[in-house]
Amino acid sequence: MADAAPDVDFTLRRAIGPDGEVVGPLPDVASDREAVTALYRAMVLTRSFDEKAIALQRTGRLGTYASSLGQEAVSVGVAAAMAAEDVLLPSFREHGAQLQRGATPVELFQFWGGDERGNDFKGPRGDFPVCIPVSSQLPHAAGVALAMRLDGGGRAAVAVCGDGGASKGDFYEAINLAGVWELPLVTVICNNRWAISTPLARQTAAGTLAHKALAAGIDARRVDGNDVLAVRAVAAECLERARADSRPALIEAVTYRLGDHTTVDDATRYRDEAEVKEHWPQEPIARLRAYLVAQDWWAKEDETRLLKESAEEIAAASETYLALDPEPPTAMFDHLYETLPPALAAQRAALAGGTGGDG
Amino acid sequence: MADAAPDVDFTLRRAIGPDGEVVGPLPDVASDREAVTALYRAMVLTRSFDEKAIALQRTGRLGTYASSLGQEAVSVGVAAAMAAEDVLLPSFREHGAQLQRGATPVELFQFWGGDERGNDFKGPRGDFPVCIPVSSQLPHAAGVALAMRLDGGGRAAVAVCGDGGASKGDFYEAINLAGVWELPLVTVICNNRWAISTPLARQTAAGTLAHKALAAGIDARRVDGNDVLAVRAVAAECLERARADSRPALIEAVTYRLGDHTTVDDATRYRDEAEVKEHWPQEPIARLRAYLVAQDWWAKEDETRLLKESAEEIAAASETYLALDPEPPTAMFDHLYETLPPALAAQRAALAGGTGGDG
Amino acid sequence: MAELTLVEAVQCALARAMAEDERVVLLGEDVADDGGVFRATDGLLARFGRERVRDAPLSEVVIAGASVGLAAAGFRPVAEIQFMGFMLSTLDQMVNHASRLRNRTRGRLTCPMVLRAPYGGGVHAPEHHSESMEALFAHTPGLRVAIPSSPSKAYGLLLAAIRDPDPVVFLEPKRLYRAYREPVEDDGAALPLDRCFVLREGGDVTLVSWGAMLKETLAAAEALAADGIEAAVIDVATLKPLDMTEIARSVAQTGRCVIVQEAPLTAGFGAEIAARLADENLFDLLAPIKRVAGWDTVMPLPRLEAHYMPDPARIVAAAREAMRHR
Amino acid sequence: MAELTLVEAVQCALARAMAEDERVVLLGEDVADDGGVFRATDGLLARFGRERVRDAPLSEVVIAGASVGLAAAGFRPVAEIQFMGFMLSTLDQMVNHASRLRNRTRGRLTCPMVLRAPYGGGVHAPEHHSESMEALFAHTPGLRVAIPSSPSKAYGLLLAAIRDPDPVVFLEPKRLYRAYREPVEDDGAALPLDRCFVLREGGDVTLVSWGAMLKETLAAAEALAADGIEAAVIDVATLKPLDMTEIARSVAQTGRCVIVQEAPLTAGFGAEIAARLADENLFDLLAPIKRVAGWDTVMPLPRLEAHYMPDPARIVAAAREAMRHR
Ligand SMILES: Cc1ncc(C[n+]2csc(CCOP(=O)(O)OP(=O)(O)O)c2C)c(N)n1
Ligand SMILES: Cc1ncc(C[n+]2csc(CCOP(=O)(O)OP(=O)(O)O)c2C)c(N)n1
Ligand SMILES: [Mg+2]
Ligand SMILES: [Mg+2]
Repeated sequence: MADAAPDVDFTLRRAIGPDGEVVGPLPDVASDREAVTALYRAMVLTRSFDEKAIALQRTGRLGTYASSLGQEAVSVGVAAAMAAEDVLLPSFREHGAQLQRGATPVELFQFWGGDERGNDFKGPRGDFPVCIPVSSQLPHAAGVALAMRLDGGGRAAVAVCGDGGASKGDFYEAINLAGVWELPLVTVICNNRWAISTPLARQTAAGTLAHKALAAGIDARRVDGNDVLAVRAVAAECLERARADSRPALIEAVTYRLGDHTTVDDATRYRDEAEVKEHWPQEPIARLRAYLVAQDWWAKEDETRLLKESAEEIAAASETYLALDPEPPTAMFDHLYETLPPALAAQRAALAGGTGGDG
Repeated sequence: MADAAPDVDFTLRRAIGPDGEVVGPLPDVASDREAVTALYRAMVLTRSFDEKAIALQRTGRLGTYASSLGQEAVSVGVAAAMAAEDVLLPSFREHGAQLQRGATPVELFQFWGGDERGNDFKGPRGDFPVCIPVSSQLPHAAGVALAMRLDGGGRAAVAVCGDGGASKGDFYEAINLAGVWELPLVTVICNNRWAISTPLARQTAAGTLAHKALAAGIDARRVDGNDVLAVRAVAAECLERARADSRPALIEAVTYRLGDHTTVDDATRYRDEAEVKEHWPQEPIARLRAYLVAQDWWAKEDETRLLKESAEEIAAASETYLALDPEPPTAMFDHLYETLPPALAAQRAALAGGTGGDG
Repeated sequence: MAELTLVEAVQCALARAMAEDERVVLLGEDVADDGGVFRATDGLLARFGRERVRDAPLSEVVIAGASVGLAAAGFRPVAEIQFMGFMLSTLDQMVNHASRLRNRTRGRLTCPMVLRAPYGGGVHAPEHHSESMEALFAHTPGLRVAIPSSPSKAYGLLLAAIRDPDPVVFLEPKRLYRAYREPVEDDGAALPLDRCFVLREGGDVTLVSWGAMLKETLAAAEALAADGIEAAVIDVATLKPLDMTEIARSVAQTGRCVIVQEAPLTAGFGAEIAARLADENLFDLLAPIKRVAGWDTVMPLPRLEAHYMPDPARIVAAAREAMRHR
Repeated sequence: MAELTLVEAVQCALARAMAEDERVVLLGEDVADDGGVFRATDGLLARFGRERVRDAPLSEVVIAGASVGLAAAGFRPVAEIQFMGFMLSTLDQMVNHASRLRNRTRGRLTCPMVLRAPYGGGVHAPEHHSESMEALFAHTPGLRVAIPSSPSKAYGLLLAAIRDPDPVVFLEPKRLYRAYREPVEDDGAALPLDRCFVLREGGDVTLVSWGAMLKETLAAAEALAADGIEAAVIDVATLKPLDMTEIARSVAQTGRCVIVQEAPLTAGFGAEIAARLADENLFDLLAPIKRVAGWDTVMPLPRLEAHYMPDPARIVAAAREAMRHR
């Protein structure tokens, strides 16, 4: 990079431990009751969403779904550090970030229910929708970051991929471009240790996933991905540099996938239950609750009320989702191009008319 | 990797300087007159080949050609460290390595003259031919290395790409695979500082290209690519580990492209002549000659004789090449599948008959 | 004789091939411990070990590319790509290398590899999981492209693909993976890789299809038969190289052809069959050649998927349309 | 009015588009200081600066993918891929993303990008530099595919492509880059992106082609005219979406059609045109539809290249064959 050597730090940043105890430097936000409870609420809402989504899928009312159980702190912490005018380019597991950025639970249900209208979310209009081909959103993120740079800077793009995603050429080409073009791009690897059935040890021999930043000459950080305070702080730090100095960064957030890969996966085929059990005490929600309680910011009633509110909000969203009218089949033609090419008019008409025949 | 952390060393290994002076630890081979003069001969032959190839292209008797002027030590040094049963997967600029491995100048002329038979070289039957899509041979190299591993080990695959090639996803995916599958693969980046008109500084922000090894967790070395003794030594070291311990490595050999990118390129459009001039004193042939002379191993007559012999060998090869009969056009059908599918028989017949018509 | 589903037939053929030739090596994402996301490789890790059943990092380029190298170096890799949408990344390796290695080296290096992937829709899968892009591979000289339409075809064609000395793209209709069982003899008998199969004879109209669409096409033929229209049904099976013999023979008899493909209409593989008929069999034709295909739209998410997929009703309508001409 | 070669017309259109819309940004390998390996972007760095004329690292995936992001974020990227063989790596981004972003988000995000590349043979280039793989893109819903056949078409179609609100794959026949000059008015006038062009009227046989093959086709038409056979010549120009109006009109008149493509025969784009005619215009046809195409072989290295390329003699022979039927 023009200005300076990359600033890499491979120590795992932590703020609070599994019991809410302070284990590292506390970011400013940690003393802001409002802010911390907001993070907590966001994680709880995410988990409620996840639970409902799985329930809907099990009863045939949602498609294949990728739960974020145990990883909520990555999604929520990163999104909390973002500004409204930043742009998020998520993988398929960052429901928490999408919700916090302003996509509604109804819209997300709609998408996972197999309706493209769910991606036309009213919230962050510049945010990208869920990306299914692993890491293929990272090149887009580099492009979005370039647009921000050309528009005069002050904003950043945030892309999230998984530990598996860090094996793809796209990942590497995107961060390399960000490095050499000095793009305001923060790439977050949500390292949940598994890519479907492939554990990290069979994914790469790299020292840590953050080391991959060295291939692109960009800043690198590692953070405990179950510690939302630390995630938020690290993301904020990187985002600030990206916005101010067009400095790209790679963040490895180390967490753990407590659930199956998706609703069509059965993790017991390849993963020891004992390993999962071992990771439960690390999970981010109980951890932050312990911190809240230790600060005397959170009483039993608060918890009861929040769980009820979250469940209700999600239940209501689910009802709304289930009551939505279907799109007309012709919608598949109507958003293909800005205006339907005359050559496709006959096909559209055939579909509309339900006449079989050609095409 | 199962056994140990990667062994990375980003210092530029050197043995002899521009005037043949000793500037670093001399490898054993440096005291072996036979071996050193063999390296010298190989580099001189490569340059003769290059000169003739360019002359043939200029007079319309060869296709677009990529000269290796100034980079001979990388090709020759790496090939010299290889065993016959190792496998080379070159880019399009490793003529020196191909020649030394046993492909004949006639075969190489034939390939560059646009005749596929040139790739059916009689020499190293397992070696891959020139690869045009940049770095796309690196995944093949990983596959070849896997085959060696499955066959019981003791051999290694060697892939060579350029500095530009180290930006491609293929590069990264291949070395990552080699790292995690512990494949006997030595990847050499022939860093000649330019990818057509793109200088290294616009290619990547990585500290050095050898740093890219960290993304894959494999061993890394940097070497002065104009110092054939150092290149040979570093390659030998990495190859030994690859053969013995199935340990992959990345070598960055730093050299300089003294010529145009290819015969259709005009480097003066984008590159300062002064920069080129500055690099001439570093070039590998004069350097090794100075070393030979300093050892009293090389007299003026030796030089005269060698230049004459090289030129004659290449001239004879050129004559042989020019006298070759063309392949019949139907050859394009005859090597497509092991046996021509019946469905293609009519097309082949039409081509053979010179009848136009369908297909 | 065991009754197998299509995916079990795939697994059975893989096991057989691995047992009879130790150079057969499997690689792909989640093919080992998980047995593949569709269980096509289930049990093979236990039987053949981790050296021969290899979980790859998440990189389709290197899965395809390493297979090229492995094949050139004397092995018989069978690589799995999880869904067809992720095969696009492999095109560089398949088109620029796998298909060309033999030709490029005039036979010195060859590429006996198989690239397997499930393809097609109808199972309410997420985006990129339901595509039918066989035409991209079928346009590529030097490749073979095979698509089974039943468990026994899957068994026989896959064995043929693995034993073939050249690269084969093997596309499995995931909609049929568990749709039904049929008796499949694990006798190691391969099916020919350069022939269409006549599934049903009929003198009125020729229905041509491949893969999952054969099920719809056979259903359409039943419906037509109920109306006294005798439809021949031809399973293309190997799209590349395409052998027109059976199709031409049938169309010479019927004078009518309906081609059924799941892929979007334009420039799909059905066009090739129609074009061949319009050249070589024009004067046999009594009726316009109809294609029943996916629309020229992006494969929709599950909610609209059913409106995208060609179904028996559309095939019947096209056949009836053809029957109007005598 | 300047007399321009095709590559100069490309350059002229790029300059015009950049001058009139500052959101137009160029990116690609060697597009800046070198002005592109074919000089299509020559002089643009000097005029528009390094922020808008960007040398990319050697990574086709990220060139295409960053263009998707740039386009979605409000810019109009025009990306160059150096040769068609290297476009294969871009298919994942073009098919899985560029073509779908609008549909996927129901119009919220769009992708007004252009992916330019030279295509085709006839210039004795190395392997992977001479391919014609337009069919791969033309099969993809949501894309437009345009191929100019002359300097003025290049100017007008490229302007249209850059201004189009959707992704366009723009393939330039490199064989014609410097083949000749013609007057091109730099008036900013775009050509329609959904219409074929009739280059020559004729009542006996309809010759349909695109790109570099038009030159061969026009030469064939001349040769046929000398023999009293009047050939209509149609330039498809925009392959996707394909407008059949002009082709159908002409074939209705002539009853004979010869389709000329440089790509390998099987599953090439010519098949689509033949298939459409065999459906919609069957009863107009007096003669089998002939396709003159590249063989179903790997594009050979230069020594055999001339034997691969369709030429006027083959086109004339096919037209004469069609004329045998009355
Ligand atoms: C390019 C590509 N290949 C394969 C898949 C199928 N697939 C979906 S998720 C997944 C694993 C992803 O692992 P990781 O990147 O760690 O993300 P995680 O699922 O753990 O969130 C795979 C292989 C895909 N979606 N895209
Ligand atoms: C995938 C791909 N993209 C583009 C090209 C065109 N091209 C040929 S050589 C080259 C530059 C290669 O640079 P580098 O890797 O440094 O190797 P060098 O030419 O310096 O030996 C380019 C862009 C190509 N051959 N392959
Ligand atoms: Mg993961
Ligand atoms: Mg270079």
